[in-house]
Formats: sequence, C-alpha cells, structure tokens
Amino acid sequence: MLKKSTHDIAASFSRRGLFAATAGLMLGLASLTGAKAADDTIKVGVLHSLSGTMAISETTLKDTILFLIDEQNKKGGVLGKKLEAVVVDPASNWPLFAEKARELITKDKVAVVFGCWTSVSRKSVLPVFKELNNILFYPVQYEGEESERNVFYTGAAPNQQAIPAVDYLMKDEKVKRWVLAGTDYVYPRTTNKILEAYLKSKGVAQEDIMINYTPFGHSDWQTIVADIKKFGSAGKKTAVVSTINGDANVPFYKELGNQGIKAKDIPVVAFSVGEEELAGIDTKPLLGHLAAWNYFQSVKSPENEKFIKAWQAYTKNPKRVTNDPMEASVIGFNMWVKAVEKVKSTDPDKVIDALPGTETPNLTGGVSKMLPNHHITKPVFIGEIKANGQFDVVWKTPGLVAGDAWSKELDGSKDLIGDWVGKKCGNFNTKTNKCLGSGS
Amino acid sequence: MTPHMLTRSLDRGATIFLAIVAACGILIPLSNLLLPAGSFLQVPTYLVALWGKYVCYAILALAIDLIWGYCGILSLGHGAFFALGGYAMGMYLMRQIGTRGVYGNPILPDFMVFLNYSKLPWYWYGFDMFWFAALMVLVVPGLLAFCFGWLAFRSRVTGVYLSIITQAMTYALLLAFFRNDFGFGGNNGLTDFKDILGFNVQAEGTRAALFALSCLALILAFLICRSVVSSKLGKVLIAIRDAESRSRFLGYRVESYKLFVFTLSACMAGVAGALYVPQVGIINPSEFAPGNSIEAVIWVAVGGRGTLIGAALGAVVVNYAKTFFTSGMLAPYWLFMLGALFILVTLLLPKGIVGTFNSWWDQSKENRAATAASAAAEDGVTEPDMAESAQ
Amino acid sequence: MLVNLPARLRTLLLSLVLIAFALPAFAGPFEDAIAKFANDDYSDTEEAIGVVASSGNPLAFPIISALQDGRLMADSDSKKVYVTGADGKSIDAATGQPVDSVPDSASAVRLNNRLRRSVDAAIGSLTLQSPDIATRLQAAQSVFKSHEETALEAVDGALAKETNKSVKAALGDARAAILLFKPDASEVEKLEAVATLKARGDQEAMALLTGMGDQPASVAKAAASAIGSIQSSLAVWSTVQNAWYGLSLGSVLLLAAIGLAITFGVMGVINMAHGEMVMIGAYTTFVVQEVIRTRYPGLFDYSLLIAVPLAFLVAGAIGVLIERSIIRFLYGRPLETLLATWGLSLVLQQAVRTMFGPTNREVGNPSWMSGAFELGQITITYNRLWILVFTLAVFAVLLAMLRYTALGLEMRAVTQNRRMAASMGIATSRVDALTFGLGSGIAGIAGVALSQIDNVSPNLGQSYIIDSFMVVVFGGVGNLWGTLVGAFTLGIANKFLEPVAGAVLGKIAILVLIILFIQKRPRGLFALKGRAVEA
Amino acid sequence: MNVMDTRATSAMLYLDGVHVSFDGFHAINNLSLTLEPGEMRAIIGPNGAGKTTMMDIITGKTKPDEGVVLFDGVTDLTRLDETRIAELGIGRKFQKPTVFESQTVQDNLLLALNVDHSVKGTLFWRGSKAESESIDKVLETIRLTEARNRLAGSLSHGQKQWLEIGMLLAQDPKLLLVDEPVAGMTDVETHLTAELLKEINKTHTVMVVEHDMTFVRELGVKVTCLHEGTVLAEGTIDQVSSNERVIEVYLGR
Repeated sequence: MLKKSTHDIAASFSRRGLFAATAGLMLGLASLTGAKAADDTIKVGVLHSLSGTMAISETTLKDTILFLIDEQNKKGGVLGKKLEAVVVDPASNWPLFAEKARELITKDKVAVVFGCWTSVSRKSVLPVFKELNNILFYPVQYEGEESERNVFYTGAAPNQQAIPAVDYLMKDEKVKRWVLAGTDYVYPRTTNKILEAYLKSKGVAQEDIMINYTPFGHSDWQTIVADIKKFGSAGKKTAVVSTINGDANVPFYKELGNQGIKAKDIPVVAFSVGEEELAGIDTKPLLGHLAAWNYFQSVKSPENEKFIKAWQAYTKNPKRVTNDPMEASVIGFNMWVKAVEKVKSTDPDKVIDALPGTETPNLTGGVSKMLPNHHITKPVFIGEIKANGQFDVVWKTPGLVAGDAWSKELDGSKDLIGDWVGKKCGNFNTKTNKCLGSGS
Repeated sequence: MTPHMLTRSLDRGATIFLAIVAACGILIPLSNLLLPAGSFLQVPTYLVALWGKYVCYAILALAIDLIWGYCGILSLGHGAFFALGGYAMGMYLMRQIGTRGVYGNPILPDFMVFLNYSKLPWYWYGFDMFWFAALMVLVVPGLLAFCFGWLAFRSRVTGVYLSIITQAMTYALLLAFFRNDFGFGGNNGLTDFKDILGFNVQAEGTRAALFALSCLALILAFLICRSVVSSKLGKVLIAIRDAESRSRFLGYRVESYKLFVFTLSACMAGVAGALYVPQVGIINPSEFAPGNSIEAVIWVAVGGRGTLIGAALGAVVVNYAKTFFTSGMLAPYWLFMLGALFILVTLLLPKGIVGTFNSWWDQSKENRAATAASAAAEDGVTEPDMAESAQ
Repeated sequence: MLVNLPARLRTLLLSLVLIAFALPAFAGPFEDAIAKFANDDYSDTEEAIGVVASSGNPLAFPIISALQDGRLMADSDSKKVYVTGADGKSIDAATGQPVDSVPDSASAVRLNNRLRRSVDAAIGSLTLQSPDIATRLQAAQSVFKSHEETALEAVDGALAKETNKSVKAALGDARAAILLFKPDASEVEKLEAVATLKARGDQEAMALLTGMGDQPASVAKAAASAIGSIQSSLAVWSTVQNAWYGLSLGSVLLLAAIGLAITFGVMGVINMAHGEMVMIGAYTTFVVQEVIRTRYPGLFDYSLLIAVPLAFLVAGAIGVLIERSIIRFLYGRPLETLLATWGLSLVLQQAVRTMFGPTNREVGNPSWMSGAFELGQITITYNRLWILVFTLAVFAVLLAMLRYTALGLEMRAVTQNRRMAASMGIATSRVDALTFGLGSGIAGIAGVALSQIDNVSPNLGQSYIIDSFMVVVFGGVGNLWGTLVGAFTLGIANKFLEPVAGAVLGKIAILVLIILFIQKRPRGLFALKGRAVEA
Repeated sequence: MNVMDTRATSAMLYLDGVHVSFDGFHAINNLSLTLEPGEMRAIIGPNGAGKTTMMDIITGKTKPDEGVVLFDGVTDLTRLDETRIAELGIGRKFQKPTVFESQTVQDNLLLALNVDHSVKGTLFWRGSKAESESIDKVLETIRLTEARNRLAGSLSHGQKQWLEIGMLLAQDPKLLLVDEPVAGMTDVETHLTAELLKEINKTHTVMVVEHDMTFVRELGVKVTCLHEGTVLAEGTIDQVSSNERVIEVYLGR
C-alpha cells in the first residue's frame, strides 16, 4: 500500500527519461553535421573573446585579422585561393578556449589560428595545438618561459619590454627606488621576478624595491597609491613599474591623477597600457607617465601611416586607434602568408619549418624576423603619455631586440634556449646539452 | 545501497534514462574508435571530448537538483565543490608529468619552478598516488561542505541568506586560488597534462574511456539521487522544502538532513569536476567564479527543478546551445540568445522542460482516461501499477 | 591650485613681453643657447634652459614658460626659435622682435620628465617676485622641490620683500631645503634648516632630511630626531587616513547597493541585473558628456549635474519596462527572478557592447571633481569626497521619500501585505512597477558617480553586483539603515585590513567574516524579530 | 536534555511566571498555567492575547525571556529545541493548517508516524505492516481513507485541518497542542471535530486554542481566558463567560 504512493511521486518526477535523452542525442547528431572545409578557400581561425571580461581587449584583434584577410584577398589571396575567416567566441572562458580551438581545427579544418590574449587562454589551448598539430600565432606581450613548436609568439618577451624600460628609467631619469605594482597573476609575477633579479644585479638594494599585487579588476586604489607616495618620499628618485592588467588601470590612473602624483615626481611605466586603454581615460593628469611597447600609433613611418589610414577606412572610424598587439597580429599574419607562399602549401608541418628566418617589415620602419625560438625581433620604444591619449616616443633601442623565450635572470631558465631549427627543441639546456621534458 | 532501495528507485522513466545514457556511454566511444574517421556515423574525437564535458556538467546539475529541487537549498556556490574536485584531480595529473615538464624537474610542477619554489608544499604530498587523489576528490569538497553546512544549517541560515553566503564562499575561494603564493598555479591554474594512470590523456582511446567513465559516473550519481529521493528520506527532504518548521515539530532534525544531502551533493560535484579536468585539459580559478555556479543552477531550472532527469537534460541543452551559438555568424550575438533562453524558460516554462512535459503528459493521460472506455482506461492506469508490483 | 596656473602665467607673460620691446637685445651666450632649442635633443634643451634661466635676460621668463606650455616653436633648419603668445602673436626668441608668422617647418620643442623638472625649477626662480601671490607661492614650492643652490640668491631677495604670510613660509622652507644641501652652509644655518623642516613635518620634509648626504654630527643628530618626530606624527595620520579611505570605500559600496536594497531588500527580487542598471547610468553619463563636448563645451563642469536626473530617468524607465515585461510574472517566485534577471544581465551587457563597443569609454572629471586637498597630513581627493556627500544625500532623500511621500507609504504597504493593500484600493501593480523603477533609477545614479572612479565598460556592473549583495545581506534584507551600516562597516574593515594583509587577502578575510557573521545573525545586522519573520 | 532528579510537579505541563517580548512589545506577561495529565483544556482570548506565542514557547519555537516551563514535571522545555520537544511527545497543530501540500495524504501521515526519525533510519526505511496498519487506522478516524492518494494540497480547508489532526494522532504524543482546529469549518465538521477531540482526549492530554464559543461549550472542559499575555480568568465555560473582565475584554471597553 505504502509503496504505491512512493511510486507516484517518483514517477511524476522522472517518467520522461525517453524524451530527455533522445533530445540530448538529437542535439548531438545535429552538431555532427559540421561545416566541412571548402576546397577553394583557405580557412583561418580567429580565436579572440568577443564577450566576457577580455572582450575589451580582444575584440580589436579579431577586427584586425578580419581586416588583414580582407586586404590579402584584395591582393588575390594566398596561393591563388581566397582566405576565409572562421570567427568563434571563446567568451573569456578558458576551457571554452580549448574547446573552440579543437572545433576550429577538427571541424572547420583551419590552416592556422590567430588568437588568445591572456596567458591562461594560451596555456589552455596549447595541448590542443600540440595534439592536432596546428599553428597558433599569439600576438600579446607575455611572461616568456615558453617555446612551443606549434606556437609563434609575435608579442614582446620580457627582455623586449620590461628590461629596456627599466634601463631607460635608470639612465635617463636616474631612478634609484622602484615600485613593482602588478595584478596578481603569472605575467606580472614573472616579469617582476625578472626585474627584481635585474635591478639587484644593477646594485639596487632590497629596501629600495617595493612589490605589490592586487586582484583582477581592483578598483579601489586609495591605499596603494598612498603607499606609493610614501615610498616615493624617501629622498631617492622613485618610479613605478606597472604590470597592472587591463580593467584595473583606469581607476589606478584616475587615483594617481587625483592624488596629484605627477610624472615629474614619480613616473609610472606601464607594460599593458596602450592607446586602446588610454581611450577610456582623461589623460591630461597623466601627462608624462610612460609606457614601453614595440609599437606606438604615433611612430612616424610610411608603413605605419599607410596602415593607420587603411585601418581607419576599414573600420569606418577616423578616430579608431591602433596599438602594439595589433602590430604583432599584423607581423604574425604577414609572416604566415610569406611562409605559406614559400612552401606553396598550408600544411602545418611545412609552414612551421618554413617560418623561422622569415622576415617581414614591421610598422615602425624596421624588419622583424622570426627566430628559431619562435619569438621575433622587435624594436623597443618608450613613450610618454600625451594629453591627446597618444604617446610621444622619448626613447628607442638603437636596433631590434631578439626575443628570449627563456629569461636569463631566472635560475630555472638561465641555461635554457628554444631552437626549433637546429636542436628541434623548445627548452634545450645548454649546460647539459639535453632537451628537457616534453619540449619536442 | 540496499537492493530494495535500488528497485524502488527504478521506475520506468529512470530506467529509460539510464538505458540511454548507458547506450551513449558505449556506442559513442565505440563508433569513435572503430568506425573509419570521416564516415557519417563516426563520432569525431572533438565531439567525444565535448560530450564528455557535457556529461560532467550533467552530474553537477544532478548534485544541485538534489539539494535545490528536493530540499530547497539554493547553493550559488556549487561550482566551488566542482572546482575543488577538479583541482584534486589536476594535482594528480601535474604530479604525473614528472620530468616531462618544460624545466624537466622531477618533483616540482613548472609553475613552481619559475616561481622559485625550493620544495613541494606539504599539501601537494600524496597526490602522486591516484588512490589518494581520488580519495581527495571526494574528501575535500565533502569536508568543506560538511563544515560549511554544519555551521550554516545549525544556525538556521536559510533562503537567500544561505544562497549569498555560498556565493561568498566560492568568491573567496576564487580570490584565494588566483593568488600565486597559494601554490595552485594562480590564474594559469593547472594544465599541460600528460598521463592519467599511465595512459596519454590526449590519446583517442583515453578520451573514449574517459567519456565512458563519465557516463558511468552519471549513471551512478543518478541512481544515488534516485534512491535517496525515492526513500522515505526523500519525503522528509520534500517536507523540509515545503514546510521546514512543520517537519521540526514532527521531530525531524532538519539540520542533519540538510547536512547529509548538502555533503552528498558536494561529493558528487567533486567527482564531476575530477572527470571534467582530464577531458578539458585545464583547471583554473575561473571555475570558482560565482557566475559559473549561477549558470549551473540555471541548467537545473531550464531542465526542470526537482526532476533529476531534467537537471541532466538542462545541463546538456544549455551547454550545447552555448557551443552552438558561440561559433559562426551568431558568435557576436550568442549572449542575446542565451540570455533570452533563460528569460523565456523562466517565464514560459516555470517547471522547466521536463517538468512542463510531465504535467502535460499527466494532463493528457487524465483526459484519455476520462474519455476512453472504462476497460481501456483500466489498462492505461494499471500499467504503472504493474511496474510497481515488481517492487 | 595648479589647475588655474597657466592662465595667470599668460597675463604675466604678456606684460613681460611688452617690457622686452623696450630693451636692446643682448649679444653672446644667450643667443647660442636659444639656438640649442632647435636641435630637438633633450640634453641640448636642458643646457639651453639652464643658460637662459640664469641669463637675467627679460626674455628668459617668456621663453621658458612658453616651453612649459608647448608654445616654444623651433625650426631645426634655420635654427630659429619663436615664442608664440597665448594670443597667437609670435616673437623671435633670440631678439624679442615680433614676427608676423612662424614658418611651418617649426615645431614645438619637446620635453620629457627630466626637462619638465628643470623647467619648473627655472620658472620657480624666475617668478619668485611676480606680482601675483599664487604664482609666487607656486614658485616658492617648485624651488623647494628642486632646491638648487643657484636659486638661493633669488630666494633671499624674495624673502626680504615678501609680505604675504603663506608665501613667506614657503620661501622659508625653500631656503631651508637649499641650505640643507649647500655644502658650504654653516652648521648654524643647517640646524636652523632642520628645525624649519621639522616644523613643516610632512612627507617632503622627511624626504629631504633622509635624503641629505653626510653632515656634521650635530646636524645629523638634529635631523634624526626631526625625522623621528615627523614619522610618529605621520603614523597617527595614517590611521586617520585609513578611516577616511574606509568611509570612501563604504560610500561606494553603499551607493552601489542602495538600489539593490530596494529591488532585492524591499521587493524580494533577486535582481542580478542590478549591476547592469549601474552600468547604464555610467553610459548615460558618457553620452551626456559626449554631447556636451561636441556641442556646448562650456557646460562640461555641469555634465554630472545634468547626467544625474537623466541617468535616473533612463535606468528607471528601463527598470519599469523590465518589471512590466518580466518581473511581474515572477512575484512569489524569488528564485526564478534570479534566473530571469541573470539572463537579462547577459542581454543588457551584450547590448551595450554592441552599441558602444567593448572598450572603455572616457568619462572625464569636471574640474570641481578632480584634484585633491591636504587635510593635515592626509590627501583627500575631491571626487571621493563628493561621492561620499552625494551618497549620503541620495540615502537621505530615499529615506524621506519612503517615509513621507504617498508613494513611499504605498510601497511599504504593498511590500508588507499585498492583499491587504490591494483591498484598500492601492494599485499594487503600479506600485510594484514604480518601486522597481525607483530601485533601478537609483542604481543608474550610482552609475553616474562610479563613472568618476572606475571603468565605463560593459563589465562595470559585474564588478559591483556581488559586493552589493554582500552589503545588503550583511546589513539585513529589507532594512535601509542596515545597508548603510553594512556598507560602511565593510568599507572600513576592508581598508584597515588592506595595509596588514594586502588587497587580496584583505578581501578574502572580509568574505570569511561575512560568512561567520551570518552564522551569528542569520538575518543580518538589523534583523526583524518576532513572529512576523516566520510567516 | 536536562532532567531534574525529582518531579517538581504532578502536572503534565507547568508554566510559571513566563515573560517574552518582541522589540519591547510584551507578548507574554507573567503567564502561569498548569495542565494535569489526561486533562483537556480550552484556551480562549481575543487576538493578540498571546495564545499562539504561548504555544511557540511550549514547543520551543520561541525562547521566553524568563519563567519556568516544565513538561511531565521533569523536563525544562525552555532549554530544548523544537525537534527535541517533539521527540519528548508534544505534538502541535498550527493555527493555519500546515500539511505537506506536494505529498499525498498518506505520505503526510507516514512522515508523522512516531518511528525512527534519524537520517539513517529514513534512508534505509522500508515500509512495515505495522506502519501501514496504523496509517489506515488514522485515515479511518479522520475520514480520509478515500483521499489517501490525493495530494494534500488538493484537500479542502476542513480536510486539511483534519489531516493535520490526523498527523498528530500518527505522531501519538503525550500532549497535543491544537490551535484553532475548527476555523473555517461547517457546523457539521465543527461538531465532528469536537467529537474527535473528545475521543483523542481519552488517551492524550490536549490543549485547544479556539475562538468558537459554541465549539468550546461543546467540548465542555475547563477554560482559560488569556488577555495581553496573562491569565484573565479560569473555570468552566459558564464561569468564564460570566466574568465581567472577560466580557469587557471581548465586548471592548
């Protein structure tokens, strides 16, 4: 008797198993019929977040790649085939990055992927690219300590951004005291570690280095800015090296401006603040604060002017700015095109082998070259923020700097090199002459 | 689980559901491995990985439905237990890398090497052994849930207050795991896995096996949930959900009941996370993000709160929609679709897909019973009773 | 204040330019120095500044202040340098003779931070005796900053004539600073200097005292004791400072939460789209400022005043729309409201992203909201101060509204007993819509204020929603005062924890504290007691 | 639980000098009242007299600010929580009928049955003959045998009232607290309820709170009239209803 009632509840809760699972299965089958790669076009994957927290930075890069593909197709495409962009939205969700990468390569059969911004997104797609053996061009400055066969790093390694900036401040601004302020994640941690080691090697005392980390999207900077002020008034020239990430920068600079920390007194040099970010801030109070990049929109060069004009025409926005990761995307894209045309094929293995040594003009008048460690050579510029949200280049490296995959300043990696040409190894230990771990 | 509980929990719907999950668990891997790549019936590996992910989400959804649907505990922090299980598994996978890390350090994972860890933090000990990691997958989320629930339920924190502090819990964990000094790889989390139990995680065979395993886990989780809700304890839970103080006056120790299901559910979430990590290849603090937990709750609502099958279905449907909308021309607008889906479901299908379907079915059944001749009606009615008398 | 300095400089400049015409041009190093400006080389420019500043030439000031404002044009080919006045008239920098037009090949002489400092120093010593008090004060301060020996004479000269108290004090400090670093200054002078700085007792003073090289024992000793006393006084101030930061953070939390205290606290709608209402308010501010920038630049300082009502209306209207189209079908199902509003927040975010683009939008601080003032030894920024005031104002108005207006009465009636209220002829559905609209509107207002300190991006709302819920729940749902107390408690606690534990751990600690606190008071700080609660 | 070594009183329920106030409002004011074993007592009083609050105190839902509440002469109820008190054998029927609406009538009774209430017990529970019989018996008494498989939510108001009384029976407590059992009942139902309560009283101690004078009269038991949280009058229904202060309280001043 009692059991019957038990059943009634149970039944009413879950009678529709059939319905449930068939629905699931149908959905599955639906996704089986994915688009197969058409033969008359070469598919190019674009893996940048269009929603979520990173959309703020990555959307521009998606547009850049679309723009470049458009330009390339006007020139007749590659190997006589039109390029076709496959855009997906990994939505600032790291596992989704891996899923989308897999989808691009297996389902859409793309020949190459341009994408990722944060280190974690790159780390999350890495195994996929290794497993399915495809090519990723990564256009953002990062912490280094990596050299993978399937990845080409066209952004700055620490020695192409951080170290020169510090050198400039030491020489030109006579800075004796350092605040290393960053968001608490891998890029700032590693960069600051490298800088700390570097500064000490230059005879800076421990008590003259203040390191401070804040959570992502930190918006209340009162305390920290006050601390910086205090730290800066110890009678020695002080500077702030900021590895603060995207969103947190606006409130940080607003607080700096309002608490009246002028660049003349305590200059701040930032590694992740470019024209895009400044577009969101009233820069008048920030006059003279610095940023170190491999490209500035304000750099005078025919290539750059041509690019900016075309870009603003493409986006139908005469005020649309350009920035460093965009240039990195441009370089990466052009290098890939060059390599493909060289080997007359989009087969990843061929292209990967062809890429090292490939040279393309960058937008600042030099010629960047893909190195055996899959990083590139780039010039380094130090720019001062101007009232109009642009940068005034106050210093540049005489020549181009070669990107180090492995930092010389870190114990773990000082003996390592990446060499995919000779050694066919991403992390080759020059002391032991061994290729470590899973590098190849 | 004693036999009578098992039989009692297996009504027709449940049986069909289990049959289908089992079928997927067997057929999909087989077709993926045996059939020639490219043939229409062959399930490409990326779909296996994808569906493996969905199945893990389905388990998480079951866990949430058990406490929300049957006991009225709305946890906005269940992602935390999922992630903790994931981290436990991730730590095991990290230790398995051994000297194949980029720095070739036999003990320390890469991120520890370049953050100059001299030695392995104590809480990483033991994770080189699978059985230990597997144990931790259950113990860590379970223990956290137990302590948290013991505090919260004893002091009778209910309703939105409970929901908000669960959110606070997962948010605090999010921030904690973001910290690099915390020793879990900070924002980058744990990734670049190589082996699980000696099998290459990227090998098709391993993927297929993991998928089958996930389906098995889903089946077990479902059976556990079913036998819990179809036992008398299930009735008590519903009683607590509908009239908490009444059940107290009947002499039920409400807090113990809540604590029991909450902990059970947390362990299930942990298992889901553990299976999720090797299949997606990364675990990172963003899994703790409150948004994720809220979305998981939404899966349950979409599928149908308090129906178990609905929860699992909802997880699959919503995530499939996400996968589908985030590619191709729709990509820039997928948030509109997802958002609209959530709004429409809550407005038009308050009982969720399965819930609505059930009530529609019952309705139509009554109608049929009413119209049809008494004899015919008899059969129609007695049928479930037959299934019943099996018990 | 520094903001309005350039204007004064210009007037001064013109007067001096007129004097310049009367005098014959000097010959010699001055002209060569001027030519150096045209080399577009920072070290040459620096040299030039030094020579010109110390030349005693009446053109020195106009040239250097022109350099400061980027009005010093140099022609690299002809090595000719021109000073363009604020009025557009230009003179030849070397001779002071007016020129009818500056050649197009000429471009403004560039500066970097190092040069800006020497320019300030130069201007300082040049304007120590300007007729305008503010300029003199500014001058004295910049001399104090640079404390270069060369300026000593000028300072003494100025001190002799100076009548204004504050400027005199500033000059005194400047003199002390110089003497402190002057190798051949007598021990007595140095001791005096130390005393003066000790009296000044702020960060800069301490900087100078710690920064000075080796000194005679007596001076070093005095300096050490001075440093000690300054430090102890600063320590006290830092506590005050933390308290202030706490209040300011609290006000931000409160502002973000008030709206939620109504939609969630009073109406019981778990409104996950609350953050997006804040965002909409911020974007309204952006649009208002855009219009003002393009059409009526003069009104910029009033932009916020215009934005506040607009933001309230826009967000409020959207709120009413949402209530009518979604929320009203979900009353009595609070958890469903959570799901629907979550979906809604996704839609709103993406909508804004497609309309305004994903990147940050610039919202400027009006002049009255930028900058800061010193209160004792702590810096209080105007924007934070105004936000605190504004928040309290909003709170007061809201309370008054709920207490004294008919709508407020109806709201309380409906939220306490819907059926009763309805039977008493209150149009409950209308009240619901208005209540939700009110909550959303206030969220919109919050957006206006937050746009002053934070990003204006589609993610703006996301960053506040969790904190807002914490505040409301911590304070006790349905109790505005609870929200007030909750916000300030959390704010201050956070700011006193941050220096100890660091920003991240501090935030974690706060969350854990909230969790534990809820165990003690399962219904927040200001819980309603009695049987009513159980119902 | 804390048991006093000797019975302080013979009473089944003993309240002395109980005070409780919510935010300054004195709901219960120096309330003293005793209930002998086997007795049935009717509690009357105007709204806000503190009737329900008194029950809250007895059942542990509300803790008194001061005063003694003894059960069976040995157990101090003020120190225990609802669950413990229910286990001791005090059952309660609410003013507003609260049954488990989304479960069937017989499941409601099943849940009420006075058997192992521990998590383990319920998890591994399997229906026993004894249980189903006692449920059938209760169903008989409350005249709901036909409705046994209907959802409790679908019952009429009166039926819910009865179901809740039925749950009390299934719970089989020593002391029943019945709060307004006949509210919203037809005269017939009211009469039947009175009969039912008398029946129950044969084996249980009962405390009934009720407004309905005819009902109270029908019960024909000792009546206590509460007013502003304290006892106003006590005695037979006639004595109480003839008491001036009671009349004053009821007819307003």
